[in-house]
Amino acid sequence: MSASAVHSLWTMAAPIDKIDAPTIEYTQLLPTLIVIGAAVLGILVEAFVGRKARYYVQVFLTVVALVAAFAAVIGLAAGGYASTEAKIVAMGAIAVDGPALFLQGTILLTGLVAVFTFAERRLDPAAHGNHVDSFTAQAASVPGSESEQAAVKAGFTTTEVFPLSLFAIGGMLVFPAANDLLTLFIALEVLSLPLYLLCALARRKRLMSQEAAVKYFLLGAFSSAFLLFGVALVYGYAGTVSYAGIADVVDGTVQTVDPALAGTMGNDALLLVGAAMILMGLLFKVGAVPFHMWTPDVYQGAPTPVTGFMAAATKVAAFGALLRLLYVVLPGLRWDWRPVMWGVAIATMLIGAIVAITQTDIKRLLAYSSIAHAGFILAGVIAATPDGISSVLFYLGAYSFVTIGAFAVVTLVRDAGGEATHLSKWAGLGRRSPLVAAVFAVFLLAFAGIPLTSGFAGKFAVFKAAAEGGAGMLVVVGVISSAIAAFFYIRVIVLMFFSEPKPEGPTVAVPSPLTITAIGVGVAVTLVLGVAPQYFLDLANQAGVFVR
Amino acid sequence: MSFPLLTATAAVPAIGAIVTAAVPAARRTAAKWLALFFSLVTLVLAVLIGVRFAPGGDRYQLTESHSWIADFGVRYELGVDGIGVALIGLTALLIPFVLLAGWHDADPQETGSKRWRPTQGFFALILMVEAMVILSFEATDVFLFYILFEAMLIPMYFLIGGFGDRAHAGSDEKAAAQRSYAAVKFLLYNLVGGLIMLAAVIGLYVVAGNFSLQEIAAARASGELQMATSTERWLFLGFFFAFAVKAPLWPLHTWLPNAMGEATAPVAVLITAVVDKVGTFAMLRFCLQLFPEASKWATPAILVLALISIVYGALLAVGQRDIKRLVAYASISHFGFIIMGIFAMTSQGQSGATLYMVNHGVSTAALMLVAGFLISRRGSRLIADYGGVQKVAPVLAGTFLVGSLATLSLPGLAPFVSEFLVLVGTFARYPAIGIIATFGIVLAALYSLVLYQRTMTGPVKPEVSAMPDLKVRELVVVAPLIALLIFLGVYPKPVTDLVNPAVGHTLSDVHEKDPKPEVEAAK
Amino acid sequence: MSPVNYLYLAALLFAIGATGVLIRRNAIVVFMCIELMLNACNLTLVAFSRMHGNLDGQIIAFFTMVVAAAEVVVGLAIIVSLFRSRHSASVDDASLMKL
Amino acid sequence: MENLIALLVAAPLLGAAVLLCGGRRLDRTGHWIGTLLAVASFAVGVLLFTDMLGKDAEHRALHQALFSWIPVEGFQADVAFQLDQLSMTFVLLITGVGSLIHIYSIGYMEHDERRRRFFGYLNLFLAAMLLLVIADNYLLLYVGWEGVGLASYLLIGFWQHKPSAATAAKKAFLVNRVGDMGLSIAIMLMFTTFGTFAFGPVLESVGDTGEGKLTAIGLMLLLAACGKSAQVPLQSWLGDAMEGPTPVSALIHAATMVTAGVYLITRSGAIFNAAPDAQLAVVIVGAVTLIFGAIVGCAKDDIKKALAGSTMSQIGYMILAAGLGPIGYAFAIMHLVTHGFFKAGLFLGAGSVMHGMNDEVDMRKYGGLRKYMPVTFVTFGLGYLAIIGFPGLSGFWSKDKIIEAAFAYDDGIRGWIFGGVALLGAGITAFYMTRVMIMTFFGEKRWQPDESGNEPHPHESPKSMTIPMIVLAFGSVFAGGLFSLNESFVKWLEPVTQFEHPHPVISVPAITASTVVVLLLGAGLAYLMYGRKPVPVTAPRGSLLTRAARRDLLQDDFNHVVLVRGGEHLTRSLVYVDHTVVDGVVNGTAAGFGGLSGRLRKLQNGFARSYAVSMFGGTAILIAATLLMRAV
Repeated sequence: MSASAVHSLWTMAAPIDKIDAPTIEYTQLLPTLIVIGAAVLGILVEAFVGRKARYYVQVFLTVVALVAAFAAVIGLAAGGYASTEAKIVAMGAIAVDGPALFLQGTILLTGLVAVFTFAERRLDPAAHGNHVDSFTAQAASVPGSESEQAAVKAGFTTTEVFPLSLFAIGGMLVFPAANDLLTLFIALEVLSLPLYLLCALARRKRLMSQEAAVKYFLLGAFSSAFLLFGVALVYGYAGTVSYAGIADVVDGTVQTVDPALAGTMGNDALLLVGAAMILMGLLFKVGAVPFHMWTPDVYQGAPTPVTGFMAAATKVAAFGALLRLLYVVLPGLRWDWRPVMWGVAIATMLIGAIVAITQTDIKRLLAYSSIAHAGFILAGVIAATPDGISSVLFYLGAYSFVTIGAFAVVTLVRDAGGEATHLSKWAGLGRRSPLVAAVFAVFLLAFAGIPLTSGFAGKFAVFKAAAEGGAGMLVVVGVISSAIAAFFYIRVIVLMFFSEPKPEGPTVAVPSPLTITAIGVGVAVTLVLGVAPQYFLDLANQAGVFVR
Repeated sequence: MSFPLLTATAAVPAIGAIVTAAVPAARRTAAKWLALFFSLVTLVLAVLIGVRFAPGGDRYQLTESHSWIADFGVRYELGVDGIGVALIGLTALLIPFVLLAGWHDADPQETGSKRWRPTQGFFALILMVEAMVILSFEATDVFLFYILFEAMLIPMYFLIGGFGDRAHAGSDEKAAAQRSYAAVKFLLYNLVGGLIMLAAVIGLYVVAGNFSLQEIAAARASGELQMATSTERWLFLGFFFAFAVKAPLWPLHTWLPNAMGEATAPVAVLITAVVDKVGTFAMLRFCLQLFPEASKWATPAILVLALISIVYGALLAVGQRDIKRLVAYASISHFGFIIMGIFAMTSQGQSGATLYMVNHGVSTAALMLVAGFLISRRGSRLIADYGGVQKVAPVLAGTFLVGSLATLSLPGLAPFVSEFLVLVGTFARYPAIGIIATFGIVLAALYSLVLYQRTMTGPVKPEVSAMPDLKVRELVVVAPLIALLIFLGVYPKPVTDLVNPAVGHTLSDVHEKDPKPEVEAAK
Repeated sequence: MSPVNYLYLAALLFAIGATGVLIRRNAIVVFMCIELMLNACNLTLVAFSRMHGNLDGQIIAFFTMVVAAAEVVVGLAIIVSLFRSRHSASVDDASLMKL
Repeated sequence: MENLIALLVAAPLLGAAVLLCGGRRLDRTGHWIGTLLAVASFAVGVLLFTDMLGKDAEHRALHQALFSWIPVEGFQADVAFQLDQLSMTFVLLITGVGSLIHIYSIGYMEHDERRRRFFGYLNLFLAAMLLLVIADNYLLLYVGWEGVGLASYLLIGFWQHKPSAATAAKKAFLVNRVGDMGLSIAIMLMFTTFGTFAFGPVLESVGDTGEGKLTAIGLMLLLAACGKSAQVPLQSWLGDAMEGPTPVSALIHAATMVTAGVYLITRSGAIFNAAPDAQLAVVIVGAVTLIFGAIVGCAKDDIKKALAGSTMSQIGYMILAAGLGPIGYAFAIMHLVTHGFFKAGLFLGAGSVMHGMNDEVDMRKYGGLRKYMPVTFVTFGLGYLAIIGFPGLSGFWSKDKIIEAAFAYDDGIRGWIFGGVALLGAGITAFYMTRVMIMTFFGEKRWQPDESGNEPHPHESPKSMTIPMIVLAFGSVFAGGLFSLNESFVKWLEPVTQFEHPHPVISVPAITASTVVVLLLGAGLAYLMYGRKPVPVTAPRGSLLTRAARRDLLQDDFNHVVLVRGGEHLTRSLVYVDHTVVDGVVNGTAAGFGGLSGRLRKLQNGFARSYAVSMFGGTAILIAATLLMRAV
C-alpha cells in the first residue's frame, strides 16, 4: 500500500517545538520530600556510619524525619490546604487537599509509633552481650547456618529497616495524594517493595518470614500488574491518566474530537474493565475478599512490628487511594461500581469475621479481624457521600492506632521460641500480668466495637454514613458480622482472664519506653476517640472534601 | 447552672470504682470499706434526687444537657421522671447490700502475680455497673442510653465469668468452664441484641436527625416527624429485641439461668434485680415513647410472649434441681408479669409494672442473698443436698421463708401489690390473658414452697447438721430488705405517687385511655 | 495495519503471563510471567499512546520498566534467600503457613 | 369508738411480731404474752359489742379508715375497716374461741421447745382472721384471706421435721391458692364492672349490671370459698391438715378459718341473690360436700381425721344454707357459731385424749377411756350430742333450721332433693359421731405398749386444758338455744343479711320429727356395729366404699395421678425442651458458624498459586459484574 495510505492510518504526534520546564511546588510536597530525603540519607548512613553507632543514628534520623514531616503536614493544614487552599501540584501529579493531608498525618503518626516498635531492643535476651531487636542479624545468611551465628556473635543488626520503612512511608504519603494513575502506580510500588523486604527480615522463625515475603511479593506483583493493565486500558479510554481528565471524559464533558479515536475513546468496555482492574489492585492492598488471602500468611510470617506497621499504615494509604479513585475519577460511574463494591464489602465483612472464629494463632486472628474491618470501612466508602469520606477517615485514624497497639502487645508475650503467638499460650495471662492483659482487652474491645472505645465511634460513623447513603442493607450485614466478630475477640478475653494459667506458659517481657509509648499511645487514642470523638470528627469533616 | 445532681449520682460510684481498683493488693479490707462508703454516698445522692423531684411537676426534671458528639447529633442529656427516680432509688439501695453480701466472695484463694487483685476488681466492677445503670436510667438521649446499655455488659461479663460460685459441685476446671460459658453466653446474647438495636438506633438517626428523646417525642407528637408505618415497626422491633433479650423475655431467656446459676449470689442479684431492669425500663421509656403506633401494633404478640414467659418460667422453676437456677426461672416468670403490665397499656398495668420492677428487685435480692448464704455454708447449689435446715439454722430458714413468700407474692408483702395491679391492669383490657396469668400465682406458690420444703424442712441431713445460723453481717444484709418488703407491701404509696404521673405521660404518648368500668360506661 | 491489533497481542501476552503465574511452580518462572504481564501493559500503553497521539503512554512505559527493574532487584533477593534456605525455588514448597 | 377497731387486729399482730422477732430470750414468757394479747383483743371485741348493742339495729355498723393503701390512677384500695353485726359475730367467735385455745395450748405445748413460735403463729392467725372479717373491701379481705392461709401453712407444718407435716402444709397452701385465684379473678371482675371493690359500693350497685357478670363473680367467689372451706372439689387438704398440733386443728381447721368461705358468701349475699345460677352452684357444692365429708368421717380410724371429715360435712351445711339466700344466711352463720363451739370442744377433747395416750390417734387403740379421763369424757360427750343435733343442744337448733331452709329451696323438686340430702347428712353425722364416741370412750381398753415398750398411762389433762373444754362445752349446750330465743340471732343479723322466713315443702314439725328419727337411726346403727361386739384393733378390709372412704373417696389418688404426676412430666419435658430446643437453637447457630468457619479456612491452603487463582477469579468476577451492571 502507499505510504500516504499507510500514513492515513495513524496520526503523527503533534510536533513539539519546546518543552517548558515543569513547575514543582516544593513547599506543598514538603512532607513527602522530607521522608524520602531522610530515607536516602539513611542509605548513606548505612554506608558510612560505623556499625555500633548506626542504630542510634538511624533511629534518630527516622524519628526526626517523621516528626518534621508531620509538622510540615500540620503547617500545610494550618495554611488552609486542607480546605480552602486545596490545590493540585507537581504538574497535576499530586493533590494537596483535606483527605490527603489527613491521611498523610495519620500515616506519619502511625509510622512514628511503628518505628518505635521497630527500634525496641529489650524484648529478646541479649545475644553475646549486644542488644537485639526483632530483625535478623543478617538477612543474607541462611537460617541456622554458621554465617548466621557469626553474624549474631558479631552483633550485626539490620538497621536498614529504618530507611526501608521511610521509603515505604514515603510511598504511602504519595499513594492517597496521587492525582494521576501513573503516580498511583509508582506510589504503590514505592510503598510495596520495601514492605516485601521488611517482611523477610524476622529474627525468629525466619523460614516463615521468608515465605511470607515471597507470597507477598509474588501476589503483590501479580496484583500490580493487573493494576497497571487497568491503567493502560483507562488511558486507552480517556487518552489521559490524570484523574480530572478521566473524570471529564467519564462525565462526557469533553467530546472526542478526532474521529480516528472514536474507536477507543469513550469505549465504555475499556473504561469498565480498566476501572475494575485498578480497583482490584487497590482492594488487594486493602485486603478485601477475594483478594485477601495473602493477609493471614503475611501477617503471621512477617516480624510483628512490621505486621503492625503494614496492618495500620498500608490500610490507611490504600483506602485513601481507593477513596480518591472512586470519588474523583469514577463518580460518574457510581451506578456501575456501587453494586460490585456492595458485594465485595459484604463478602469481606462476613468471611473475615467467620473465618476468624476458628483461628488459633493470635497474629492470624488479628489478620482476619483486619479483613473484617476492611469490610466495615468499605461500607463507609460505598456511602458515596461527604459523610462517607469523613467517616472513613475517622475510622482509619481510630483503627490504625488500635492495630499498632495490639501488635505491640503481641511482641511482649514471649517464650523460648520468641513470641508466643499460639492462643493456647495466652491462657490465664490475666492472672500472670493483669496490666498487659487488661490493655490487650481494651484493644480487643475496641476491635469488637464496644461503646466508649474508638472502635465503636468509628463503626457508628461508617454505618451511619452508609445508612444515610441508602445502604441500609450493608448496615444490617455489618451489624451481624460484628456480632460474629465479637465472638472471637471475646474468646481471647475469656482465655486471658477466665482460664487457669498454664505452668509452662509464656513470660511477659518488660519493654523499653519505646514500646511502652507505642502501646500507651494506642490506649490513649482508643479511649479518647471513644469517649470524646467530637474534635477528631470535626477534623475529618473539614478534611472530607477532595480537590479536583 | 445548678448542681448537676444526676451526673453526680452516677459519677460517685464511677469514681469509687476507680479508687477501689487502685487500692494495693495487700489492703483488701480497706478496698471493701471504701467501696461500701462510695455506694452509701450514692444512696444518699439518690435519696436527694427523690427529695428534689416533684412528682406533680414537669415530666423530666433535674435535667442536664451538654453538647457531646455534635457530629452524630448526640448530646449528654439527662433527666428523670418518676419511674427513673424509683429505679435509681432501687439500684442505689441494693448495691450496698450486694457489696456486703459479697464481702468474702472475692477473697483470692490462690495467689497469682502480686498485681492480681481480685477483691479490688470485684468491688470496683460492681460500682462500675452501678454507675452505668444509674446513668442509663437518667439518660434522655437515645445514643447515650445505647452506649451505657452496651458498655455495662463488659463489667457484668467480668463479674460473671471472673467470680463464679466458689461453692460449686464438681472439679474447679469444670466450674471454670461452665462459668466462662455462662459469661460468654450472657455477653454474646446481649451483644447481639445490642447490635441489632444499633442498627435501629442508626435508622432512627437517619429518620429523625438527632437522638434527643424529648425532641423526637415532641416532633412525633406534633406530627412534624412522620414515620412510614413499616419504618416505625422495624425500628421498634430493633429496639424491642435488645430490651427483650435484656429483660429477658421468652424465648430469649436462656442466658439468664446460666448466668445466675454460675455467678455468685450477689452478682446474680446484680443481674436480675438491677441490670435486667434497664431492659424493662427502656421498653417503657423508649419503645412506647418513640414508636407508639408500632408498640400498639406489636402489643398482642408481646402480651402472648409475656404470658408464655410467666407460665413457662414458673413451670421450669418447678422442674429445677439447682436453687439459683430455680430463682432465675422464677425471675423470668416475674419479668413476664412486668412486660405484660407495660404492654397492657393501662395505668394500673404500667404503674404495677414499675412497682413490680422495684419490688421484684427487693424480693429477689432477699431470696437470692439468703440462698447465697445457704450455699456458701454447704458448698452445693443442689436442692437435694439440703434438708431440715430450719432445725439447725432457724433464722436463716425464717428469712428464706419470707423471701419465698415474697416471691409467691403473698399479700402484705410488696410483690403482691404490684402483681395484683399488673393483673388487674391486664384484665381490664385483655380478660382472657389476665385470667391465664393468674395461674402464675399458683405455680409461684408451688415452686417457692417446694423449694422451702425440700431445703428447710424434714429430717436434718447430716451434712447440714453443723450449719451455723446467719452471722451479724448477713443479718444486716437481710433484715432491712425484709423490712422494706413489708413496708412496701403495706404502704406502697410513696412509690405509686412517684410513678403515677409518669405513667400518665407514657399512656398519653401511646394515645391510650383506661377502659371505663362497665357501670360507669353504662351511665 | 491497525494499531488495534497491538492491543489484541498485548491482551494475549497478558493472559499468557497470568496463566503462567497460575500454573508454574518455580518462583523464578512465576516472576518471569509477571514481568511478561508488565510488558503486555507496556505494549498496550504504547499502542494507545500512538492512537491518542500523545506521549503519556510512552512515558508511563518507561516508568514501568524502571519499576519492573526494581521489582526484579527486590524479588530476586527474596527468592534467592528463600532458595538458599530451602534448596528449592518451588512456590508450593513454601506453604508452612496455612488455614 | 370505731377507732378501737384497729386494735382488734393490732393486738395479736403486735404479739406475733414480738414473739417471732423476739428470739430465745422470750422462750419462758412468750406463751403468756401471746395469750394476753389474744385475750386483750377479745376484750376489745366485747367492748365494741356492748357498745353496738347500745345502738339501734340500723346504726350499729362502724367504719374506720386508716390510710390509702394502693392509690393508682383509677384504682383505689384503702386500709379501712367495717364492723357490722356480721363481722361482730365473727370477731367474738374468733377472739373468744381463740383465747380459749391459747390458754389450752399453754398446757398442750408445754413440752415443745418451740412453744414461743407456736404462740407467735397463733397470734398471727388471729390478726389475719380478724382482718379478714373486718376488712371493708375485697382486696383487704384478700390480704386476711391469704394471711390465714399462711398461718395455717405455718401451723400445719409446725412440726416441720416430720416430712408428712411439711407436705400437708404445702398441700394446704397450694389448694388454697387455687381458691385464691378465684378470689382475685372475682376482684378483677368487680373492678372492671364496678370500678371498685369496696363492699359498700359494689353491693349497692349490683343492680346496675347484668346477671351474667354477677354469676361469673359469684362462681369465682364460690371457688375461693371452696378452697378455704375445704369444699368439694378443693377439700382434699383438710384431712392432711390434721398433721398440725391439735389446738390448731380446733381453732383453724374447725372453728374459724375454714368457715371463712361461709363468711365470704354471706358477705357477698347481694351478688348471689341477683345470680340464682351461682346460688344453685353454691347449694350443690354444699350438699355434695356434706355427704362427702360425712362418708369420709365414717371410715376414718384416726380420731382427728374423722373429726375433720365431720368438719367438712358441717361446713357443707353452712355453705348449703348460704346458697339458699336470705332464708339461709342467718342460719348458716348461726350453725357456724354453734359449730365453732362444739367442734372446737370435740377437737380439744381429742387433743386431751391424745395428750393422755402418747399422741396416739388411732381410735382402734383407744377404748374405755371414760374412766381414765372423766372431764374429757363429759365435755366430749356434750359436744357429741350437740353435733349430732340432739334436741335441745346447740347443734339441734342450728342444723334443724338449715334442713328446714333446704326443704324451702324453691317449692318444688329442688326443695325435696336438697332437703333430703341435708336430712340424710344428719343421719350419717349421728352415725359416725356415735362411732367415734364408742370407739374412744366405751368398750374395753385396746392399747398395748408400743415397740419401745412404754405403755400409755391415760390420765386427765391439766387445768389449763380442761377449763377451755368446759367453757366450750357450755357453749355447745346452750348457745343454740340462746340464739333461737325469739330468733334473737336472726334479728341481730337481719340488717346485714336480710331474712325471709323459709316456707318448706313439708311442715316444719314433720321435718323436726324426721330429723330426730334419722339421727336416732344413725346412732343406733353405729351402736349395733361398734357398741355390741368388741372393735378389732387392726382395721378390717371393709367394703369397697369403706376402703374408698378411707382414702378420701380416691380424691387424693386422682390428684396424684392427674396433677402431681402430670405436672412432673410436664415440667420435666419442659426442662428438656428448654435445654435442647430453645437453647439448642442458640448453640446450634454458634456451632453452625463454627463449622462454616472451619470449612472456609480450608480455602486458605497456604499455596501462593491458589491465592493467585482466587485473585484472578475475583478480578474476573469484578469485571464481569461491572459489565453486567452496565448491561442491565
